[in-house]
Amino acid sequence: QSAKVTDATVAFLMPDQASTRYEQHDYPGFAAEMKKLCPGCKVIYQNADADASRQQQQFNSVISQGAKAIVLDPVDSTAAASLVKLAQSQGVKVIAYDRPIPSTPADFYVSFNNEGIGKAIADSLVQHLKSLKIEAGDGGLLQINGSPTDAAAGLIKKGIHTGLDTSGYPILAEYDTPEWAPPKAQQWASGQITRFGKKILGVVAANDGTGGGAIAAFKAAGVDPVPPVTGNDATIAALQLIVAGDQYNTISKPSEIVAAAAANVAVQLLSGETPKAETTLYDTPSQLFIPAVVTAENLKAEIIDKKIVTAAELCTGRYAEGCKKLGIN
Amino acid sequence: MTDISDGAVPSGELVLSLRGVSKNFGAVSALTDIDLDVHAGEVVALVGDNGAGKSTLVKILAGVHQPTSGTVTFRGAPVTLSNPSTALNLGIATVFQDLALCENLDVVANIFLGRELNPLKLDETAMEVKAWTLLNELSARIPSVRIPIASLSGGQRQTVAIARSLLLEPKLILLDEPTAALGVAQTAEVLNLIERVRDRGLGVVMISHNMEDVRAVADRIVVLRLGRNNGVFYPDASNQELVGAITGAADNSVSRRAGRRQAQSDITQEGQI
Amino acid sequence: MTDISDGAVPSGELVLSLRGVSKNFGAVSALTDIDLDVHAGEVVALVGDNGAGKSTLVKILAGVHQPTSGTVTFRGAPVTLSNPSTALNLGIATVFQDLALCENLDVVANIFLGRELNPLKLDETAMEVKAWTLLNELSARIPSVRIPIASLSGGQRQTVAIARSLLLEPKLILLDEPTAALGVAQTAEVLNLIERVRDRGLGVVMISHNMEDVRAVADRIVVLRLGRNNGVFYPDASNQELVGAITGAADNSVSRRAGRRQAQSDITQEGQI
Amino acid sequence: MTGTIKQAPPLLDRSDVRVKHETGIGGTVSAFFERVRSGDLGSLPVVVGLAIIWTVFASLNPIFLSSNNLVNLLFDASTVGVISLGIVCVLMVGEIDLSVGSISGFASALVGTLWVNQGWPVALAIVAAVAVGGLFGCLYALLFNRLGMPSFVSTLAGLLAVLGMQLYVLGSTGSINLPYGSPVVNFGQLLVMPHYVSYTLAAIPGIVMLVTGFRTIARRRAANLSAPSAGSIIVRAVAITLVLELIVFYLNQDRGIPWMFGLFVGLVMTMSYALTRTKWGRSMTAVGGNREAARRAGINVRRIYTSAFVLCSMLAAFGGVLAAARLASASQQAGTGDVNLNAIAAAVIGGTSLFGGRGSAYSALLGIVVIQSIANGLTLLDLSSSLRYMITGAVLAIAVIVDSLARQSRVSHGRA
Amino acid sequence: MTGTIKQAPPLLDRSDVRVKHETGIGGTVSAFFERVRSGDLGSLPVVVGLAIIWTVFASLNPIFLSSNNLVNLLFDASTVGVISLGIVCVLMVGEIDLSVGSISGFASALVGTLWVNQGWPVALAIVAAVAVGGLFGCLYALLFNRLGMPSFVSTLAGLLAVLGMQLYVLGSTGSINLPYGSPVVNFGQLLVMPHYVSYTLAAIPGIVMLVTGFRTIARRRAANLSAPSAGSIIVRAVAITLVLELIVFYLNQDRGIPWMFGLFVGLVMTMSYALTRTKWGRSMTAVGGNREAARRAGINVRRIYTSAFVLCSMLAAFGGVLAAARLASASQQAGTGDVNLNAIAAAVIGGTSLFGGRGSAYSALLGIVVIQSIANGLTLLDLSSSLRYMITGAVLAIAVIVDSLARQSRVSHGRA
Ligand SMILES: Nc1ncnc2c1ncn2[C@@H]1O[C@H](COP(=O)(O)OP(=O)(O)OP(=O)(O)O)[C@@H](O)[C@H]1O
Ligand SMILES: Nc1ncnc2c1ncn2[C@@H]1O[C@H](COP(=O)(O)OP(=O)(O)OP(=O)(O)O)[C@@H](O)[C@H]1O
Ligand SMILES: O[C@@H]1[C@@H](O)[C@H](O)OC[C@H]1O
Ligand SMILES: [Mg+2]
Ligand SMILES: [Mg+2]
Repeated sequence: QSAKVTDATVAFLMPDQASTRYEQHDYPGFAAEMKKLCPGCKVIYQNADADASRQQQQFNSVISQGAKAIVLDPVDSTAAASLVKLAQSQGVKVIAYDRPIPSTPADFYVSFNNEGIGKAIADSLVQHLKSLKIEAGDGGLLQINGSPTDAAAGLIKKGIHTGLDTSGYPILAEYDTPEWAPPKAQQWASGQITRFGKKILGVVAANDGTGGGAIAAFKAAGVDPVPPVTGNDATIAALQLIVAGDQYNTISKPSEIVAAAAANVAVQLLSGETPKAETTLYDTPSQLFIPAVVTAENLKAEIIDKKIVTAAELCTGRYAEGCKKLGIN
Repeated sequence: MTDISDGAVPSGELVLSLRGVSKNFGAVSALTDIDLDVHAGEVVALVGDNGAGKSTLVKILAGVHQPTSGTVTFRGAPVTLSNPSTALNLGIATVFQDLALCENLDVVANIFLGRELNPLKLDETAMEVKAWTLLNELSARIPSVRIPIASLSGGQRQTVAIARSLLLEPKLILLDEPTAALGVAQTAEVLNLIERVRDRGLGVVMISHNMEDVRAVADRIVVLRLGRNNGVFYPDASNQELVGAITGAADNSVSRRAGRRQAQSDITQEGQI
Repeated sequence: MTDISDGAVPSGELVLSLRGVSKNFGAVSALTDIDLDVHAGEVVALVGDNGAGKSTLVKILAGVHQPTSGTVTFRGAPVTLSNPSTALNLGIATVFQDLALCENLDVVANIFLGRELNPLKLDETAMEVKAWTLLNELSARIPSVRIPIASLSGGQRQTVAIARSLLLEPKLILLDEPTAALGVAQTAEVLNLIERVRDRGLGVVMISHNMEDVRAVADRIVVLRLGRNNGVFYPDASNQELVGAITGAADNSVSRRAGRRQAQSDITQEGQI
Repeated sequence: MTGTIKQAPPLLDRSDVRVKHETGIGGTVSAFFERVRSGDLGSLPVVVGLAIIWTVFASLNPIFLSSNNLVNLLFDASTVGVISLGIVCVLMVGEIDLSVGSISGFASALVGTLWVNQGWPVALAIVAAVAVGGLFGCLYALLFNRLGMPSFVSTLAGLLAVLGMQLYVLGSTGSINLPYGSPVVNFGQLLVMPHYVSYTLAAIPGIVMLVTGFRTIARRRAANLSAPSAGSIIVRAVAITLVLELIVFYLNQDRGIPWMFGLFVGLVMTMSYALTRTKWGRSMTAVGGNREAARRAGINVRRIYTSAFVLCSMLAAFGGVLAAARLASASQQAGTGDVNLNAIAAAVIGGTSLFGGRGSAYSALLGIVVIQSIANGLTLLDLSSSLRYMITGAVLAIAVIVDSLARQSRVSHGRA
Repeated sequence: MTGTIKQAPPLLDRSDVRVKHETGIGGTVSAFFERVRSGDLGSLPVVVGLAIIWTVFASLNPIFLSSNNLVNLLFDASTVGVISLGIVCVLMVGEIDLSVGSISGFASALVGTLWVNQGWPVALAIVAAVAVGGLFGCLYALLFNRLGMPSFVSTLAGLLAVLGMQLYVLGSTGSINLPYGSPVVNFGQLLVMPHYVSYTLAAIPGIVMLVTGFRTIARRRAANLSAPSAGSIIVRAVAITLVLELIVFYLNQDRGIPWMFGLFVGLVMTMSYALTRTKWGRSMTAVGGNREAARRAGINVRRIYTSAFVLCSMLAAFGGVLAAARLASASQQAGTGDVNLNAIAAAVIGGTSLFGGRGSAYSALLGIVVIQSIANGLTLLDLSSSLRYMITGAVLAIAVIVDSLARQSRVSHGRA
């Protein structure tokens, strides 16, 4: 066992604001675990606001500040290759986080699996439709992807296609939402509702924001009940929509778990240890967490009971009634 | 004309009085130590070479520029003309040399700018009637008062600027080369107008390079040279005197040209005879 | 003066000839059926009331506006003046009434605009020397040629615009109210200049509202009224005749004003006697 | 002087022999064609551009012209349209506000927090959000008037700072659902006018035109000024009423006219009145055309700038509230992306100049309808993102080419 | 006439008694203070603003001033800096290009595809990308010159269309890595000048100043014009050389000056020469100041606009290539986000007017250093995104407040 680090600088670089998880869960989780493992260590947090060159600046900057390990959630998975090279040439460890860096192996990769997420939400929706005995007939599904300029969105999109292509439900139309913007998703969905009307059996949306936009479009068109709509990220707003019966599913990302794992890996790497890898992805030793799909059925078990969100946060005002139905108090 | 020149100090109230006014633009001293008095019912002509500082002085009185030093007294009380609306509120109306019209607005809007009738529901008809009345008074030839200033000729614009200044009930009117772009008829009307305004007891400051016009309406002629006072004259002063004071030399291009032309025409006439 | 007025058709080459030129701006007919000839070594004065269409005519000749109909013949060949550089290349230099200077550039840059010495490595020293020479020729009083036009007085700007036009070797010079803002000395220099230029065999078209200046230098006086030709006069025409042609009435504000002043001064003089 | 007046023909404004005048209905028609010929068309070219866009989209997918889809379009147009109306104000005085997107997002976040999370009455929350928006306008005006800071820079700084505040306010929750079924969300998503209301409202412009038109005729006749013929006024009033009623009739085939769109149009008409028929509007135009001339005319130039900035940011905040109502949610992405650019572009496409002194409230209406038509039409086609961007760009250019051509002809006819 | 000349004092340009003139070194110094007092400061205020920013960031985190960090800053500043230089060109003529971000992204995608995927020689790929960039400029110029389409609209359409092309080109792959270790990537990431080169280059401005200064003195004396004193020229040349050598010395403590930054500064200096010392530059300024006056002076106004648009989009494309080299990747995000706004803001913050006719190539350099300093300084602080946005906005405002205050004083001293 080599000497445990006591005073190193570790950087935690996140890609964007589009998902609130990074600032609300990942970073706090990481910081808390680091505090536990290495109270003398310093954690630098940066968010690149979806800008690959800003991320490069941040990367350079944390190296200037003496970071010896960098947890990197790349804005652009391909472009991040050069960051890894740069770090390794200076003896700095890089832990790929959330999104992989395929072309140049980092020292470790810890993540939920984005492609897996895409497949999971699609599968869950398909299963739901089948269980309701809804025939494809001349109907089908809408697919709302993330930003066309976001590599992670590309992975989710790929996963959704894997899930849907063999489902028997055709994709009526598909849309890449610029900047993941919910109003854009709403506008597009409105158009499809006029186009396809009752033929829309469900919507696979790549995250909760775009899913919320689709729900708003159905509501605005007076469609009742709203066909099942997926999400991803388990934002409180989305959980509330699930409680209210407006959204079908989302993905619970108790990102604190992944973040804690990343902190462990970082400390091990800094201490000269080799962290235990469960699997290898893109030649990188990896630890992949399988995120849970959350629907009304398992919301209490996955979210409340696991203390990811408290009942008080979730069951405000008009959602109290729905909560009660799901057995949440 | 000669009936005024004998009294050095006119009888009316002292409307405006400047003492030791200077204005620097960076390293350039545009005005140095200027004194000037204007009385009610008096037309003071301000003459001087190009760049002598006449417009700068007018702009100081209109609140456009602030003097670097010196005092301005208006109707007995010292005033600070910190912006144009102060000057307008005191009753100082100005026609600027650069006209200061809004090219994107039409003639009516320009004439009434800042003094529109019925602020919450502009009375366009009344304003248009008044605009035509003012313009006709000035013999203006303007095809329509509903076209933007940008499509007017130089003289038409100047007429509009003059019409603007008649809208107020001012105590003092400053006219910076009001007839420079005007036709002969319009010039005559403006000179008439200046006389009428003077007779109503207003003070008038007029800048002009046309000595004939100056002599026709001015009660007193104040000469500026290179930003300094360079003498006060009366309308009966000779052209030679005035031009000498303006250019600062008895031997100047005007006198030389006059001399040459005289000589030439003598020769021609001799030849013809 | 009288030596020219006897020959109705001057001797020089016919530089410019307009036939039936009209220009409409939307519903306004600014010019209708204008004919005009200018010969080498001749000064043609273009006079008319405000808005008579003088500047529009000059702008057509300078390539700024295109005529709605009519033909322009320059040195014997019909030409289409589709933009200002065509006109400049033909040898038509223009001083515009609105001066058309770039306020953000300094005096030297404005004078040489479009005709800079040494395009790839501007020769600032040579340009500055030439600028001072031109300005001194015009008796200009400009504090520095290295300040932007925006901080010059009205007359100073006009001098710069005139200096610009002297830089070319033109065949025809168009001067649109060149002396409107000039001081007495500068006006005299410009009139001298016009005579020098004429003597060098150039054609000159000068617009002015000052009948005295017009009579002093013009060989022929062309009157426009409401956009139409309204007679050709010679410098020996009486003021009355000219003003009558310009205003379109024998009884006009000029004559009335003159009459009134005459009467008034008679009374005064009677009183004094 | 009396001579001049004696010579003048009966009508004060018809004394110039050089001007051609058309009278009566025939005159109106032929004057119209003369204007078309010389390119002086007002907003007609953009309308033509719009018609082309609509025809193409309709031929590609007939659903585009379904009244249901058009009603969607009107809902979507209203939110950014209100923001664009504020942009018209700052553009009129030759300034810009780059922060309208951020302010709209911040306002929606505020409404979400204050109303849903803090339990304020919704009206109070909206008023608070709009007031806070106004504060930013005050700040820009202060920086502009006192320090002469260019609005491009101050509002760029504002863009970033206000976005930070939006993220901060939403920090703990991410995004906030506005309750479905609440009046505000219903207003943003469902509420349409009862048919008799929309038919009545559509008749009003024509009536106003008739009444004011006849009053103007009477007043101008009395003042010895030329007046439009009664016939031409009637023709115009009837034409506009017919067109409006037809549109209303068509949209009433489905849901009908959204109240939110009615509100937007109401704001546009109020702003148009304020800009063209009040002293304030005259001063705005003057300041935008020639600031120094306006100052010399005694106009309180600073106050005018302040009013423009404050109005702009208040309308931006209000637009943000409407956007939140439309989406039933206040999110971190609200107001980001192309909200800024769309709001500014709508005003410019509609014909308001970026350089001040020229523009109209209707440009916001027209411009946003163009932009939303493109977006809406494209959602009905199955296109890849890359194609979608390319086509949006191309169609935008086409919509404006018609206008540019008309302007060209206007310039060459000396009407610029 | 001879009389006038006789009266004139010996120096042609010193004949006006109203102007105070300072001579010699003392005069230079006191003239400088007079200028400071009256607010006529050139770019000094922004430099002061920059100094304040640097002091604050350095006190918050000393690493900010480490030469290593500053070298990073220079690398990062160069890419958007080059784009901003193009923006200066279009702003000079009073136009805008909103599509520089997209063009830079498209150019990087082109280089990626042509070089890495298609196997073209890298130089050829770069030339092709820059040439394609230029084509867009041609198109904007055509729309502007022939149809009078406002550049705000045409380049907004371009922004979208070109982004679509970028996505299309990268379509199948998403993003393309530029080979690590290739000269281009080394240039963008690693290559710094050998120390002797940087010391030599830093001496050149001083030497040029001396040589041209003395030549000017000689020529002006010969032409009977006032000339600056030799002393003042020497003082200035020595001062600038000292400052530059000091900066170089400091940066050489770590890696040294990036060649890429050297290239950027070289472009800035070339552009500055072209704008101030050539007929073309004079025409650009004239067209931006008063288009009609420039046209009447016989300038081919259309050609000037074309040159501005083409230069701008070529520099944008070249900046995109540099950005790809810096990132060692051509991605779908390249050029999106705030590249547009940063490039325009840099030019404006550096002092180039949005309304044409006033600006300098150096404004791109100065402005981008301000913007990058803020970004870089903030990355050294541990801040949540919301705080970071708020602070960026506030700091940006502060950087410009100094300039605005100086301008205010300039106006009140009649120097505007
Ligand atoms: N804003 C300014 N900045 C710098 N110098 C100025 C400014 N305004 C005027 N000047 C200078 O002040 C001097 C006086 O100018 P002013 O306009 O008062 O002259 P003027 O007597 O009106 O001349 P003109 O008869 O030509 O109109 C000129 O030399 C001019 O260059
Ligand atoms: N661009 C334009 N658009 C519309 N009308 C115009 C335009 N330019 C000139 N006009 C009109 O044409 C007529 C002639 O104008 P012009 O400038 O030629 O007059 P002018 O004889 O030069 O008068 P002045 O002596 O006042 O300079 C005027 O009535 C004017 O309103
Ligand atoms: O959670 C999602 C994240 O995994 C992806 O990378 O970016 C979009 C987010 O919504
Ligand atoms: Mg003056
Ligand atoms: Mg004229």
